[in-house]
Amino acid sequence: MRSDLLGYVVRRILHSIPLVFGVSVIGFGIMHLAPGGPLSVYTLNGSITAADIERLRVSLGLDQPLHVQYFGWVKSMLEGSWGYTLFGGRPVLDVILERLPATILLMGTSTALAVLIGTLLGVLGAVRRYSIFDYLATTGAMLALSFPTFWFGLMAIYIFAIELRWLPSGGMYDFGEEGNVLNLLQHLILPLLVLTLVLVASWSRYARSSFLEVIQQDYVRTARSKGLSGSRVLWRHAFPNAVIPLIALLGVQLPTLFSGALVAETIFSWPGMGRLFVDALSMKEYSVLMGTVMFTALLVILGNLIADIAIALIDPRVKLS
Amino acid sequence: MTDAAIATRPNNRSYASLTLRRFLKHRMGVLGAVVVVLLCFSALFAQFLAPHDPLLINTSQRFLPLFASWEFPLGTDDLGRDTLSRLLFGGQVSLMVGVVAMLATMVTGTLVGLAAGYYGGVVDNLLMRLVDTLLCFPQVFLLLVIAAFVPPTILSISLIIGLTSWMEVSRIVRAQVSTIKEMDYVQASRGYGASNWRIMLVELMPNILAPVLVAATLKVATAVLMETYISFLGYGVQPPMASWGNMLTNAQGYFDTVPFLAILPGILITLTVMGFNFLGDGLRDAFDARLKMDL
Amino acid sequence: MTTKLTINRRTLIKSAAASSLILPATGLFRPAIAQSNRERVIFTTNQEPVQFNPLLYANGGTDTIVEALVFDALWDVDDQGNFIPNLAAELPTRENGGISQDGRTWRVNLKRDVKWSDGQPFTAKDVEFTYQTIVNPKVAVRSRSGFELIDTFKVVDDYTVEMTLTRPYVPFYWAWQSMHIVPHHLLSGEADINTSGFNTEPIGTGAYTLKSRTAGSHMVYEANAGYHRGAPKIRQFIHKFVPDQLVAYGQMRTGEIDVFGLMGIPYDRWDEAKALPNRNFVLAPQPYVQFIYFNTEKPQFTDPKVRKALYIACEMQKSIDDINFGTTPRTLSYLHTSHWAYNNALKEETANPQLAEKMLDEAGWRRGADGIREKDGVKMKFTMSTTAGAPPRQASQQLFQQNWKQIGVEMEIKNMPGSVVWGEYTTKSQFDTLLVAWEPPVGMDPDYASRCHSKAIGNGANYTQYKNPEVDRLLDEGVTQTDVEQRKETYGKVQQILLDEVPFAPQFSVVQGNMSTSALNGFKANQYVTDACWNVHEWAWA
Amino acid sequence: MNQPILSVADLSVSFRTDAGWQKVVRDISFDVAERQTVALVGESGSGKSVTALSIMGLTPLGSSRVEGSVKLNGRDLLALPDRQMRKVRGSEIAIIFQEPMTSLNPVHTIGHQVSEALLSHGGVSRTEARAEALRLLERVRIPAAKSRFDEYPHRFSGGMRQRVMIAIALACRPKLLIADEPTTALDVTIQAQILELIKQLQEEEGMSVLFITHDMGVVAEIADRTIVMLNGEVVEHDETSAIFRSAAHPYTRALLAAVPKLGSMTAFTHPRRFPIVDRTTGVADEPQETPDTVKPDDQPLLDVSGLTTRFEVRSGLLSKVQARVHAVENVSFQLRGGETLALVGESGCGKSTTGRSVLRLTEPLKGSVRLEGKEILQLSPEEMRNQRRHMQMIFQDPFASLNPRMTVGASIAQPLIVNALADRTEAPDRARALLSQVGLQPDMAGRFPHEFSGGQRQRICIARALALEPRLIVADEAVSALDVSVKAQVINLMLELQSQMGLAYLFISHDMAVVERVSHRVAVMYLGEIVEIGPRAAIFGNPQHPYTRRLLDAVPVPDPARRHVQRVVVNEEIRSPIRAPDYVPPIRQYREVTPGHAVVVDA
Repeated sequence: MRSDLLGYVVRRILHSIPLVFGVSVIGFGIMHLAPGGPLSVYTLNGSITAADIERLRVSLGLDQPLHVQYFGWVKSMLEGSWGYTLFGGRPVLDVILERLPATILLMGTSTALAVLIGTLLGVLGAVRRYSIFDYLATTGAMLALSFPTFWFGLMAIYIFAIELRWLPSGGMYDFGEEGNVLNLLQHLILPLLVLTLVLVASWSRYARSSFLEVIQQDYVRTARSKGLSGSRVLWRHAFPNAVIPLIALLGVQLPTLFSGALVAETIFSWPGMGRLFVDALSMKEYSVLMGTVMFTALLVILGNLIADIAIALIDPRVKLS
Repeated sequence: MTDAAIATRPNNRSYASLTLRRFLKHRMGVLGAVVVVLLCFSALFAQFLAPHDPLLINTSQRFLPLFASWEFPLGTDDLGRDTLSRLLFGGQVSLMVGVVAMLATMVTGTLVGLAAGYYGGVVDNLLMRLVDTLLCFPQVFLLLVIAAFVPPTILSISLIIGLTSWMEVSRIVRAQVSTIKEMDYVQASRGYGASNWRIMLVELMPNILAPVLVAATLKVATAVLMETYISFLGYGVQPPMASWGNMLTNAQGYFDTVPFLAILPGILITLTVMGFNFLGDGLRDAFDARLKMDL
Repeated sequence: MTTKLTINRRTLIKSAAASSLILPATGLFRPAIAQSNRERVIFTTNQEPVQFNPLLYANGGTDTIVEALVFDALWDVDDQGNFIPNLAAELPTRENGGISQDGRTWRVNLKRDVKWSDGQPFTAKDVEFTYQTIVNPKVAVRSRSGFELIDTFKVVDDYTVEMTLTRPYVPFYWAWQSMHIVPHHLLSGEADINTSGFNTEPIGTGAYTLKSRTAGSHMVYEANAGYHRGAPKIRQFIHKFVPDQLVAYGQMRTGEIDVFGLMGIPYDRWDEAKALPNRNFVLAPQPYVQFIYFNTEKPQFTDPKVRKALYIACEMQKSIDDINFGTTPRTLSYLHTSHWAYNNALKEETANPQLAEKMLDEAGWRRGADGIREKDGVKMKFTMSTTAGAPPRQASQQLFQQNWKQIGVEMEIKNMPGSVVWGEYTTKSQFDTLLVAWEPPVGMDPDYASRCHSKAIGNGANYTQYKNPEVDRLLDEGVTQTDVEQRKETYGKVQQILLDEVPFAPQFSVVQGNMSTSALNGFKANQYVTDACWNVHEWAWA
Repeated sequence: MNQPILSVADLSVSFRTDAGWQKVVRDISFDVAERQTVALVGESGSGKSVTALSIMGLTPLGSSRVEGSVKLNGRDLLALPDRQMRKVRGSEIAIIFQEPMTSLNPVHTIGHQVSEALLSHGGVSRTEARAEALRLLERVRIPAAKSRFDEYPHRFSGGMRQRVMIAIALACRPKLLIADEPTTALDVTIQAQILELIKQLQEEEGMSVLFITHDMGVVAEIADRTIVMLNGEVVEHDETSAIFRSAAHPYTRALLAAVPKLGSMTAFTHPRRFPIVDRTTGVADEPQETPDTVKPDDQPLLDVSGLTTRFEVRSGLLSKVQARVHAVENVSFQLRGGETLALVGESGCGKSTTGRSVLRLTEPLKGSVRLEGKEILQLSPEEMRNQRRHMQMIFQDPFASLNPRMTVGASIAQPLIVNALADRTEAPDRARALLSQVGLQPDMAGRFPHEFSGGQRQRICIARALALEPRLIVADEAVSALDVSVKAQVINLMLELQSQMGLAYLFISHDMAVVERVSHRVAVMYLGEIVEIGPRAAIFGNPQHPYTRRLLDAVPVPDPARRHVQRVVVNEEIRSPIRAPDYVPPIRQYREVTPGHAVVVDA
């Protein structure tokens, strides 16, 4: 462990500040400049009048100029408050945090699985280039990448939940089974299958090309010329080098992962952040939308940061100072 | 590549023919190209191929099953419209969205990447920070947020998809440009007095065309997918116009009773995306292939 | 005390989130649910309640479940349309002196031994506080419908309140039926009721108390043993969220859930659902009627004759039969045909394109070179909007589009996201036509002033901008009449005029197919309310 | 002669390409005896590196095919299963590669990489391996080897990395060392160090060496026997001295004729063409000395004075300047019409930056550059663009200097169109004329760069530079990347054009032997500064500055007779011109040795 790592981390965090700021401006801008607004939900209530809506606009602070609303929001963010939901009056952070575990569980498991399987497939494909296995794996990955996730999900539900009745079609637990790991696993299988398939597909492609590139490097030839065994060349010499760009990619891929989770959560009624977002969207619940967007952005930045640190630890060429 | 290899090489006339030859060897790429051509053909000539008006509602014969009659080979939907005709016209819409979105993506991405890569410095810094920032948003988030607030038309949907997916392209272009602008032939053209515009257009653009073209085919694929995602979540192309995405959404309600209403557009989407993906993959290999002869 | 605790908890969570990503395990593990099927009832909706304060929720949907379970109103309305006293000791009427002879003063006597679920007694102060909250400009209460007529509010004693209205208003019952009473002792100290912790940890006088909530999954309620109308017979009420309608229906079939309410069984499954063993299929008429709204200020629609022609060109019955599988009854008014005030004399012209063409010709709209009708340079071309992504409505739109095309009228479907179409596009009357399903504005009272009185243009809900002095007069009269037969006649006339002039063209009245397990007694439809748990305290296992 | 250690017989190697299997090595046979050094010589693409890799069994699996036999001490390596071949690799045969920068694994310490070689062949413990590795690093003369043992490769220079590679190769005391162009990527002084090191180690260890190179000078220095390869075949195979004395094959003769020899120009005052050897007969012509092309004008064509170019190294949050690269520091020289001034020096000495700064392709910090009396550094971008036609540049890499997506005709015509010297109808004709001027067929104008060889491309680049009829051409290592015979041809062309058109060349090169052949005057650069400048004869005949001498001493001499002369090699690395931001460069004094020959006075 290098002592200057801390300084490196601090600098990387400082570098992220403009990013967070940019995300907030763009997020806020898009949401508030677009037509329509949260008050439209009230219109659907029979007893609402135009006067009621005008009054609500004032009492919810939506009548203020955009920049005033923005700076108010920034100010409360800086004070540590993520604001309150328009329609529940609940602290936004509470709302997000209570959904987080489900999302982390789904995303974390699928990512871990995908990275494991994908890397393995990629390495095998790269080592056995042009073999039948490589050909099948490449074609299979392409095919998997061409499925619309939700369609694949629907098909999975149709086959496994409706026709065969092997697995539950959605949710996280059956009733009264909260905390039952076995029950959770049953519910996890289908969404995991759908999410992981796509991830494995793209991940195996990345891993394959990264390994392909690395095993053609001079230092791998050097390692072979030393008379090292094939596995040692692969895992000790090629692997760390091939994995460096993959780690960076994992950081960059985080947003895509959220996108996938959003779709999977919608199809499988998984009580995570993605569904929270979709629900908030239909009501244009600004504070929740901003909260989720900022939260994801922060997670993405954090993910990239962790990736960078991991790379710095593996790759001695990264300058820490 | 070696001199010897060049000497023995048959006289190729241009990069294009060289690339084409290489591409034709790529089996999956050719398959992709065939699929894409067929799909484009069917979309372009949907008017002539479709046996029925895709919008004609005839509720007296709804939910006709697959292969039940010659009149409706692929059956009918919940309003008695001919599925085959709707699939053909839906393809038109889906592909149109794919292509227009791709164009928007490529134009934006290339311009931004070119400016950032060529001018460097502050311009580069600002543009790439913007790109970083936008990349912090999961694309589906961005897409939905904008789609949820903008009235959906083919054009607006295409533009929304295009404007939320140009960032990677700009990164690719920027990386290419900043490599190529240091190449000696670019230096040489500066050396004989070429202007910035000329360098960008004549020297840089043709040389980044290959990755841009590859990215473009892959972007059509993702754009077609994205349209279905938006439609699936209810913000896509609006009826009565059919798109594969909204056909799928519509079919959801009859998913367990008339599953083929969902299966058919799903298969076509997969086929399209796969076609473009394979095509792009083949092109990438055709453009990139370096002969690693002199080890 | 509650406030302080809440703040502490929030601060804790925040600091936890800030320092690391320690996840609150509470999201995964929640108190156990009663194991015995007879101790609990599982009720399903596709959405999750977000606002548990009955005064603050935005739209009557799932949030009404919390309202019905945890809170009480002064009086309820039963499935026959009769008001039943709840927190009020009896219903104020002219006969019992609760309402003054001029109809302006309402005196309400409250029940005496009602307690909030935290043990505090319920008193007139709570009613007064509820009223003050409703009219408090800082609180985002969804509607003040009826309450803005209150001129003075007086607490006579602990169990009596007296209100004086600015004018006699018979539908005033509905104001207190739709707004449930919130506790003075918990909320009066809150700096900002909009963001109070009470909104997620509600305390009411109702049949059940909220025990726990698992985000995105379910809520658990326990019976309130001391409920003033008698302890509920089922110990636990579980409100489960199943986002997908079909999935929920599947669970209903397999018995995973006991009651399937509020979102309805898909129309195409009704026949199947009715035939299922051990399940009750409950036909639940909803207060909503689906209309085509014409913006009467647009040049195409200023002439009532044109609107009428457009209406009779539409194959309304066919749309019901083919799109809704014949499930939703045709109505010719803004009320269900089964509503006590429905004018049964209304007569329908069956879809008649020839007549429609003739009427349009007479009105001066003649076919142009392109086959589209026009008059004074204005083409009979317009858009129709509704929420994007609502398949049955889209199907109706497409049918109307086809019907109108035949008579030389071009309609373009311009559906938009809900947050756009129901925003200023609707409230500021920017649309050409809308396809909407709306309930009457004052509970289920036939009073329709806010939708079609000329005074309701701009600040009310008269989005069609319809003006008719005769209708105005009848509406003003209707709210002062206390005699039911008189009212029926008045509103019958209103319905006839509206059918003649068609500012909004009724398509059908909404019914839902709900289901319950046969062994569950008491689950009943009530067309006068929007919530499915209106009588939850009466539910019991056989 | 004793039993050969390595015996290669009828070796053929094919690779899978888009056009099917292609044979790149055809039926070659040779032996390497004990303690013998055998050189495998050939130009690029001759198959020499492929031969080395197939001996090691390192050709890519699946896409290559090796036939024939490779016997090591009588055992056929090609027949060995991979598991046993692995034991041979590293322990019996070791190899070092051309690119030291990429041949070491960046994520492992050098100590680890050396000891791994020891451990992999068993028999030693970790501590023993570590101790042995350290000893090896010391043997390859890595300064402070002990403290640098746990450093990562990126902290080492190219020369040092090559030493590490040698240490790895020596780890298991192989009987045969294959050195695949081990010095090609290195600077000339470093090359001398490495060659010397290999020679010494060979003696100490008693190894045989198979040395692969394209450089006849290196061959003469190191090899007992020489094998000449052409297009995958062996064309000549003999004692090194015999080959240099009386080569039989015309190709070998052509190769030898084209090798520039240091000291071969003492008898001549002006630059001189290379002899051209007929490839079929092997008969050479006798090149004439070029006529005097230097214009005796008073005013120099190019007058550079006090030219300084620095690059800032920025990092950190506020992009603070952390250091500066003093690439060009206070450089002054003059160049007359028709004259060739060579700028020589090793990598990083600032010679290329000087060339680019003169053309303002890199913006200099200060100084003055006058072309025919006109100050260039003061011109506006618009004026500068007009001025550029008088001075053109030729670059090192013939593959990177032509736009691959443009026909060569278009590439040549571009400058004409840009400068409005020809319209779109005339330009192609001019391009064709220029192509024939540089010795290519005019109808080649329609082809793309990838259809040409490196030498042809460099001719095209010259044609492009000539299109604007410049008076000055900056040739930045213009022939360095070319094979030796092609190099000779391109130099001949440049000399011809100089006498025809009176061109002035600023000839930037690290190759002293070539410089001796082409230049009128020479400037030696070191750490961004000119340390010595003067007429060619004076610099080569009477070098004053120690660095100039070191440079000259390091040049391999293509004369096998001198091969056993031990050379004095200073084990010093090339220093870097990166300085702290507050560094103030000292003011240099120059001493005039003879008129026109000046040398810096070291403080």
